[in-house]
Amino acid sequence: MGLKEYMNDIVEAVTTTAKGMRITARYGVDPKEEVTLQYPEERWEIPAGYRGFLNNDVKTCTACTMCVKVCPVDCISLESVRGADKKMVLASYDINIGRCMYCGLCVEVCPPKSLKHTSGYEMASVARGELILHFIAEDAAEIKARVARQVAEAAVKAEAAKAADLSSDLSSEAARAAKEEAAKGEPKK
Amino acid sequence: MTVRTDALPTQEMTINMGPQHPSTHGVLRVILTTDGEVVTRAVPDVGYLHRGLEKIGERVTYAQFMPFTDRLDYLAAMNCNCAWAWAVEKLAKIEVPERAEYLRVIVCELNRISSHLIAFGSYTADMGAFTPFLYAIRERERVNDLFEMLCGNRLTYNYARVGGVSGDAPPGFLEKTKEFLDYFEPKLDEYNNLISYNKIFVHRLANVAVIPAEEAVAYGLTGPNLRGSGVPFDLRKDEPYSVYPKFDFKVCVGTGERGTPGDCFDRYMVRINEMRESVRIVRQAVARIPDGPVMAKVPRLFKPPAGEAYFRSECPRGETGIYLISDGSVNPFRLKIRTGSFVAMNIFEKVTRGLMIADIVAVIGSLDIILPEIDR
Amino acid sequence: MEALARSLMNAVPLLAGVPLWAVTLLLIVAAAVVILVFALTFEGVGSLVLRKVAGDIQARIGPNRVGPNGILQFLADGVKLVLKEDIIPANADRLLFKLAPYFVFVGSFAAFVVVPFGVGLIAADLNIGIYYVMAVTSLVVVGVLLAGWASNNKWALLGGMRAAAQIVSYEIPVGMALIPAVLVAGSLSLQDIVRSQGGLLGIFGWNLFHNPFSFFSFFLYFTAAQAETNQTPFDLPEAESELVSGYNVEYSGIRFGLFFLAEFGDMFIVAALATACFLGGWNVPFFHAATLPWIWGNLLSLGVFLAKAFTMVLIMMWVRWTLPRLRVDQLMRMAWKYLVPLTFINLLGVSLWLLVFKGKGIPAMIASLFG
Amino acid sequence: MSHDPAHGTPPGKGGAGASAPFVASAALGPEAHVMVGNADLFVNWARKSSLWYLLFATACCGIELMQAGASRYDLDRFGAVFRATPRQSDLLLVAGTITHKMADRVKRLYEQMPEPKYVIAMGSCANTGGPFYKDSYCVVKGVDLLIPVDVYIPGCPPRPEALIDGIMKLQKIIMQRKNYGAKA
Repeated sequence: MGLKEYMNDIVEAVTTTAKGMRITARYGVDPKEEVTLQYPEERWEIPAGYRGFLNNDVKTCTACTMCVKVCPVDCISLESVRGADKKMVLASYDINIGRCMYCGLCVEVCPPKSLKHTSGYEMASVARGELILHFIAEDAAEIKARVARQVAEAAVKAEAAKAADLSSDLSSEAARAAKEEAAKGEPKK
Repeated sequence: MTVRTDALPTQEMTINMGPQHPSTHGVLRVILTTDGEVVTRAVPDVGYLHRGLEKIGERVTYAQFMPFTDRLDYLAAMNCNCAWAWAVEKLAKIEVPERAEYLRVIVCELNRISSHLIAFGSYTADMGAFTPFLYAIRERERVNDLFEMLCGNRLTYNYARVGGVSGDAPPGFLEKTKEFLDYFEPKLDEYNNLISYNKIFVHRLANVAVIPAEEAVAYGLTGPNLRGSGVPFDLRKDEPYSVYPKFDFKVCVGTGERGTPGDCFDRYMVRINEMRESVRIVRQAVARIPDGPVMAKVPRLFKPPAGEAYFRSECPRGETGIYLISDGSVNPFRLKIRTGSFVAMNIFEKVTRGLMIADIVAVIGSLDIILPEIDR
Repeated sequence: MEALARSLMNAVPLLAGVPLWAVTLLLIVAAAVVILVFALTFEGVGSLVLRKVAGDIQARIGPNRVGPNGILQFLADGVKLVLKEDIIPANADRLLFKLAPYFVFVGSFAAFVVVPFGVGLIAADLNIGIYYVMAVTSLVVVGVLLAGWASNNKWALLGGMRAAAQIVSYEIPVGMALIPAVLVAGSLSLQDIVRSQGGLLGIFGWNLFHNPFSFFSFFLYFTAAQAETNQTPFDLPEAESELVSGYNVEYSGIRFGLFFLAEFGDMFIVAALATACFLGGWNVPFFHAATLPWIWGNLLSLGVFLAKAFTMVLIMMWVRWTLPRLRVDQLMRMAWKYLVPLTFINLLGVSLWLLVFKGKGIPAMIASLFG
Repeated sequence: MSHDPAHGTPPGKGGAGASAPFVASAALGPEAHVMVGNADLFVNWARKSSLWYLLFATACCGIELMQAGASRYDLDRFGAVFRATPRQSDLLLVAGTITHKMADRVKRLYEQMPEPKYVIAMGSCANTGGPFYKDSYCVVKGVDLLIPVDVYIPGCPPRPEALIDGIMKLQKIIMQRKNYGAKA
């Protein structure tokens, strides 16, 4: 190593270090360069299409199970029964946000647009069970029983209307069948 | 650098580096056999993040696999998204509207910037300078904001769709992108002044782990790792896809600026220069983006015809090739993903022989590996 | 101490019956406690300042939610560390493992004894002050090596070995870079060195401006001393990204806390030595602090000294947050190929200067030109 | 390390391991209880204000963890800095997927941390296995099957704000811990 190279090394080390230190000093001194967002007090404005936690408007949900089918991770579980007016009635609609991957596929396919991403993102919880969102507060079994009762009543009513023309033993059999159907609708639990 | 180890009888020791180690970029485990500080052998042990992505791909539908590609390379999720979309489109021969292709190119290049920023930042952090890492992440946050505005998520975007993209650019997105580019371009010079040409940094990287061009080709390296060795191979130029032929950009190669071509410094510098080129591409794309739809007509129950397709695209970590066999059903029959990081791991053992422990960190950083790509 | 004890006994009649050694002992203990409190406070505050400086440089804020503006952060850290479980790894050498942090801590803390904080504020004005500092801070390497060895962890062992090689190598340039100050003052006592930089030349009385060689000496000392205190870019013994945490990788709780404190203690010692030897120590520019009443003179000089020393500490932090880390062979090359020859050349230069110009510095010569 | 019911520490999660000598103060009478209460408050305050987390990132959430620690969100404001070694960390942030191959490493890391230690499961993978719950054959379906978890943060990955929210939740939990003088 020649002397020139040796001195060059030293000079280069000093100048490049000084250059770098000038930049860090500028950041250190200039308060405008600070980009910190003091989170609990200041918040980042969430853009319109943000894919936060899912929310299902159960009033407009038709229980078509499109979301369940499209979900790649099975985080949506849905139970429904056929109501008296032939429409599906939601018995339970749970989303496991601890398993959800927030891909938004379910929102895209939802026909009545009842399933939507909210802008919520904070839901730290102390128990794993808390991560399952229940959108229907009522117990699924109760709903099912109620709907089954309604169906049975409707069936009985329809049968009663029919019974006006038909023989009596037939109508009693129909009623029994309706009751059986109601019993089948009972939850497994 | 050669180190004489025959002078004194010494005992070798075996050290476990990882899976929890600050600079293995995740859960890579390297089994080091060292003679003091000198590494005689470094064997990578992969598989700590094997999640069976390819198997999952065979069990879900084509559309459902899109969010999983986000997790394939979470630093460049957009590139993986688009690669999957392009692959499926190639399989099913779907024409994609031009606006969608432009949007894909914009997001891909933006994501290349943000991915290279992490590569740059974590590399400097590995070298002991923590501050540039935070600067890099600060810039990356801006890209994340853009993506969040575009598709509603910061890291796992799920933006591309088979046949287009999930949504058009919201009003103001293109302006914000331009704003970001104007902000970002001078920062690159700042990084160069701050650390790239710092004497210590140069000395740490130059002439370390030299991969000659032939060897890089022989080992199947792709992306910046290959270009760092001086091979001007870029899929965007050499096997053009999407609308890349319409843009004017340069393929950055390592020139042996501060040492031998193919050393760590070259691989590092290629990434820095590529960010500049990506800025150029995005500028052109933003200026020329046409109007029109962003989604082709694709049936909801998408069933590509039986057949196979291999599509490769230039991701920040090299070629991401997707090999698909379809049997005409809703699921792929077979899915194989080729990733840049995995092949980079092959050469690891060869180039690290005789280096020091600190150089192992430098090599891992310069290959810019990411574990889900290796293990999948 | 004995002289002080004697004068104290004369001043206070209550102490007349007490034997001299007891008063001396009492004084020594009192001085030790004062220094310990100062050192701990400095080290605690130092860690906080380090984080604040890091925050500023890195475009963020740093701790600001613990206590008003984060000033209680170091207290929280300290209390937490004290109350942590103290783990000794199963196959560790238990005795050495326990001993190591105390070596390191004592090594950094004992050097505070000869730091000239003010006109009369020095615990022990040893006539071999610099020599003492060099010797005592070398205890750190023993502790670090013990820690690395006793932990029964290969990363720690590597860290310990690196530390041993590094600190032993850098002792030489550090010592050689300090000798110009000794030569100018003609004494090894730190208090004498500081006094020699007094006079009404203001900042031009400092050794820094004494002659070109002493000017370079300062920078050489500062660079080498950074290495001796394991600061980035020379933080190889604990290189976070290579050796996980280096020699202290297996330490938890208060034992780690001692390492942590010693780091800042070392930092302060380096800054204090640089101040005392090159930056005029407690000398107030254009003013004789010694002419003031005892208490005011001391307070003023203490303030000046701390201001200078803290500036140096800030610069060290600034360097720390800017530069990348050297590799171990480069570190050795830097010591033996660059710093050692340069410091020797410098030493030669200063000696020749003093010989040729009869001990006069450039400012003094310029001043004599103007009468 | 193991939970000792005689010391009255709350069972299970994270284990607020009280040091034994202080427990005796429970027998000192009512004044001591006030003191003990204050001591609890002080100790908990110190612990919650200085949550050093282990630099342990396996997958996507690790990037959000980094970004939370970086300039924009700055975990350092809460006194949370990263440590590379488990011996010096208080908080294990499980950020990312844990595979079966990785499982025993996670357990070992947890065991290497000194008491009191806390665990946050960040993101879907750590919570339940997340995206890989259904079809993957090699992913641990929730890190709570391996180690006790204090706080679960949903999100895939959670925003840095959500992570900070989780850490603040953990701080609240720490403040409610009874370390000393709990009824034996």
